[in-house]
Amino acid sequence: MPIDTRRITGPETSQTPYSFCKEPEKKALLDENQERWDGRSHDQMRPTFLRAGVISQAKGSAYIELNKTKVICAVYGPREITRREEFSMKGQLTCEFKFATFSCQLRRQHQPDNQEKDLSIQLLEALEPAVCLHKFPKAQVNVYATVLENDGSALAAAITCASVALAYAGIEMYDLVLSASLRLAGDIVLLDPSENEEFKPQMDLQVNNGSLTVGYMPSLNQISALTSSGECQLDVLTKAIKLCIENCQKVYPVIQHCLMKSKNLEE
Amino acid sequence: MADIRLASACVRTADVNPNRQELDNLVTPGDIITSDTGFMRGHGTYMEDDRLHASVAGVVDRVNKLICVRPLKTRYHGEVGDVVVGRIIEVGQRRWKVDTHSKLDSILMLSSVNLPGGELRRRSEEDEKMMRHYLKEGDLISAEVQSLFMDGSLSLHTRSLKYGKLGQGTLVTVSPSLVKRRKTHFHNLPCGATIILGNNGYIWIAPISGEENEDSAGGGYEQNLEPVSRIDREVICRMRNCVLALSQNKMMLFDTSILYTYENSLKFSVSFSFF
Amino acid sequence: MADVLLSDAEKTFILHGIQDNLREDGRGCDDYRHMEIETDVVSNTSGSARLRLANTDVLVGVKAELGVPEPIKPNQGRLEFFVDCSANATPEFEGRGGEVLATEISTILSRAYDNPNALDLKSLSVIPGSQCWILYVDILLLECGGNLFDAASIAVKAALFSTKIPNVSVLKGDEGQMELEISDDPYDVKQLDISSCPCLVTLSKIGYFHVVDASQKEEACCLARVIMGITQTGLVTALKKEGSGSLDPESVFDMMETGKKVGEILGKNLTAVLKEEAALGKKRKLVGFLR
Amino acid sequence: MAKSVVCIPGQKLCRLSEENCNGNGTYVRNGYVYSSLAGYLCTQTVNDKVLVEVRSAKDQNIVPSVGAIVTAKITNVNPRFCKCLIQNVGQTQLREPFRGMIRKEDVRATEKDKVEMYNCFRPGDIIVAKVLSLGDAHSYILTTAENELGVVLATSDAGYTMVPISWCEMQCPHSLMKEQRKVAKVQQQYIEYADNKT
Repeated sequence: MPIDTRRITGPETSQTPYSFCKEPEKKALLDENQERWDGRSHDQMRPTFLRAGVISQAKGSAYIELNKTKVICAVYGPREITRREEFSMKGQLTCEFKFATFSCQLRRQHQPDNQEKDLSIQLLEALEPAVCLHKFPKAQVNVYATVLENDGSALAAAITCASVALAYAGIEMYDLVLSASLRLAGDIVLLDPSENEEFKPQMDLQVNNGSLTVGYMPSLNQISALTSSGECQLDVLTKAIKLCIENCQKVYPVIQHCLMKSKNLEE
Repeated sequence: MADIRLASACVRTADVNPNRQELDNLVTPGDIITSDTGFMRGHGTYMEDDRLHASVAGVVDRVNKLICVRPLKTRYHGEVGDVVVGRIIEVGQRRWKVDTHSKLDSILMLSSVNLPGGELRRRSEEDEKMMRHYLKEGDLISAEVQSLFMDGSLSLHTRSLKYGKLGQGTLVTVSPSLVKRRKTHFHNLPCGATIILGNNGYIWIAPISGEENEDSAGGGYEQNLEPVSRIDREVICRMRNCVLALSQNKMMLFDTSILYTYENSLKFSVSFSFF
Repeated sequence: MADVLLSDAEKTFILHGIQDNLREDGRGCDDYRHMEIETDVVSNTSGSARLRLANTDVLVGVKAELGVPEPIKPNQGRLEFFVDCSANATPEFEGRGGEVLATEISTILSRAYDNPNALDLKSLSVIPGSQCWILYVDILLLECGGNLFDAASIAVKAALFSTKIPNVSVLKGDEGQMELEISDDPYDVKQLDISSCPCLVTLSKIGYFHVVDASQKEEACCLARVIMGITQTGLVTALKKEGSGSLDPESVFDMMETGKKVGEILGKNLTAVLKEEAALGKKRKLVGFLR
Repeated sequence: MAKSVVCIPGQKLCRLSEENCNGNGTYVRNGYVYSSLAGYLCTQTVNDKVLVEVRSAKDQNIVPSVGAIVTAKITNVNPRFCKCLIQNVGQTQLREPFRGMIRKEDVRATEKDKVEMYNCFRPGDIIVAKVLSLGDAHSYILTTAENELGVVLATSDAGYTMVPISWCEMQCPHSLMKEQRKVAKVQQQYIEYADNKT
């Protein structure tokens, strides 16, 4: 979406009512039986719904739903690079990661904030290694990912969704990029964390408290995205990365199947 | 592995530099050099009210009646016949644009290079299409200044087998005023490395190539990408650091000064870095 | 970033050198270039530091200001990072030219510091819920000679070390409202404990090997790198893959191992040097920007 | 299209051997052929070798490549070169045009120095040209220096589609005015295409 600087964005000082709550409701990470609140086991993903080809005008598109985390993604191009750039025999990939203003508990601004800019770069760096950029010299492919509803693991969902959209658009790629994220909290490892399970820095002090997102190309066996926050020991983190990779491999056939099905539907 | 020091504990180069005698004839822009009208106005000076003023900060240089001010730090002023090292920055129509650290980009015409298959050959359209194949953006060349254009930009040529595309090695950039003008700027130093002291302050250090097979089919455009032996590499590293050390202390660069520095550096380990 | 152009042969030369564990300037793969550090270089700040890493030059100023804490963290102060890519470093940074790089550096820094152990933010609270210290950490890039991330993080840690925050006493006013009294005695200050502040270590994958502290030329040969925030005790506080390439899982683990090893040493050496400087006290000779 | 195997990017297709070679939509890594497209697997025999290809059912993501025949519309003519917008590459219509340029020396194969750009192309003409090089950051460089290449569709001052009368002239069927053009000796395949377009 183009940024309109003239747009009037409500009073600057408005605040969400949640910040006036007497005591912010603190929900423990797990319930009393050490189970996750939504009833999943620790290494269980949320049920995933994925479909390619949801936006007719775009060259390729995809929609992913992990319970309440919903991301839609569109791909345009290859088209001519309009900005003046230096001559390059390689194509260019651009990515925009956007949270819809209403997607999170707190309202977000139209203009991309630092987090969105950071996520855009991460999305780009996750996808770039997979796309055969040399196949479209002098041209660019644009990827737009919009989070409609955020209930945790939005980046991981966006990476998977965008790579499916790229494949569906017929952009040549070396491999799909699948992504998984997890939350570390002491000895507990939670796969595919939801919003209240995600790492937030103000939480209690303990070692190995953090979160991790990995983008993985299953056929090439390459990591294309890796990002963590929080404080962890090296070996714990190494194990966590391996777990994420395992999970990506587990989902691979499902994504494969989905893409094949949508390709067949096209006929 | 990770060497951190306090800034106050480091020896300043200014403290150890013994070369201070030149300070006497150091001028800043506007300084009056002389009010004697018998002198001729050279580079870096201007005439006002019958007095000769400096227009740049630098050292006054007098050759007979001609007074010039040699700037301390400057971009490269080309002169015909200079040996330069340059980097291709653009492939254009029948010409390459070359960065030679001068004020304007230099030009290398397609007609001023040796093409594969002999020196005297008409430049065909085929050659024009192959230009990026010969030299592309980022490639380094050694060349000679052929002529100066009206605007002061340089026209280069590589029409001799000693010039042309450079292979593996390392480039060091120093101030052009530190490179001493000599008869030859190509040296195969006895310690085991080739050095090209470009008049423009670009210094190329490379392993000594084994056999001279310049006139092979590639015409000097094919490059040897075989790994350089560790011994050669150490020599190159050390020489690079020596050149930088000389340049930091504002010492003139020529084959002897480099070789002396190199020999004196042998008592230290190579892994000492300035930049 | 201020990219340099290299020919294929130069790239090959650098690549093979790394295979031989002998880099262009004579370093091994796990070596940093020499660093010079000085703290308290700008008098108007609460704390400052300047770091030169070969020809990378970073100046960090920390200003402590009183502000309102974030609603979700009422009893904590906070850190705010801001990076300014000065056009002094390269004309490419003019205008908005350095914005992307600046955001990248500040994001990874805030992420590395974004955990409860990095800095005791609770000690920055003045009146829970209404007043706290906000530390504005401003990073100015004066010269870019490669490896800006690591350089910035080292300078930040040094600047935080030298930060002095005046002590504040809270008095009850006449009508029950709070009044703050800020000490103007330059010695009545509190300092921060930086022992668990992380340093960033960037590992650049070049060919089949990886190096720390890549020079500009080496950065031009590198397609993928891993940036890690490492504390002195070897804890990983941030991890990020960067660049347009992808990495083998095994090499990621190798890189993380090296990063941890180098990061621990880096942190320890830095602390030692900073303590040495603090011990000099008034005898310290100020170097400043003359060199 | 016959019911065939659907492939997705990164899928291993077969081992690369003496008997086969890989074509569009695939790449080779470690001696195996992988798919780089989401599409259908096609195999055909070319020169005693099995050509392995993956084709997408959708319109392909074509960008002009060196040697490709393109259809373009002239937008701007000056004495040294003319600018155009590339509308089609081969038979495929592009979603968005790419900028192209024909230099004076690439207009025709002979008597290059006598070329007058304005007597060869006018803005609005539809031409068939070949991509000479990828050019600079702005535009592709095209050539019409072949008999089959040049103007295929032009409108006269009176506003009618002109008919070619020689390799360098076209005539308006209404006003009978003759105008000079670098006319293409049109091949059947392009005529079909031009009819569809108008």
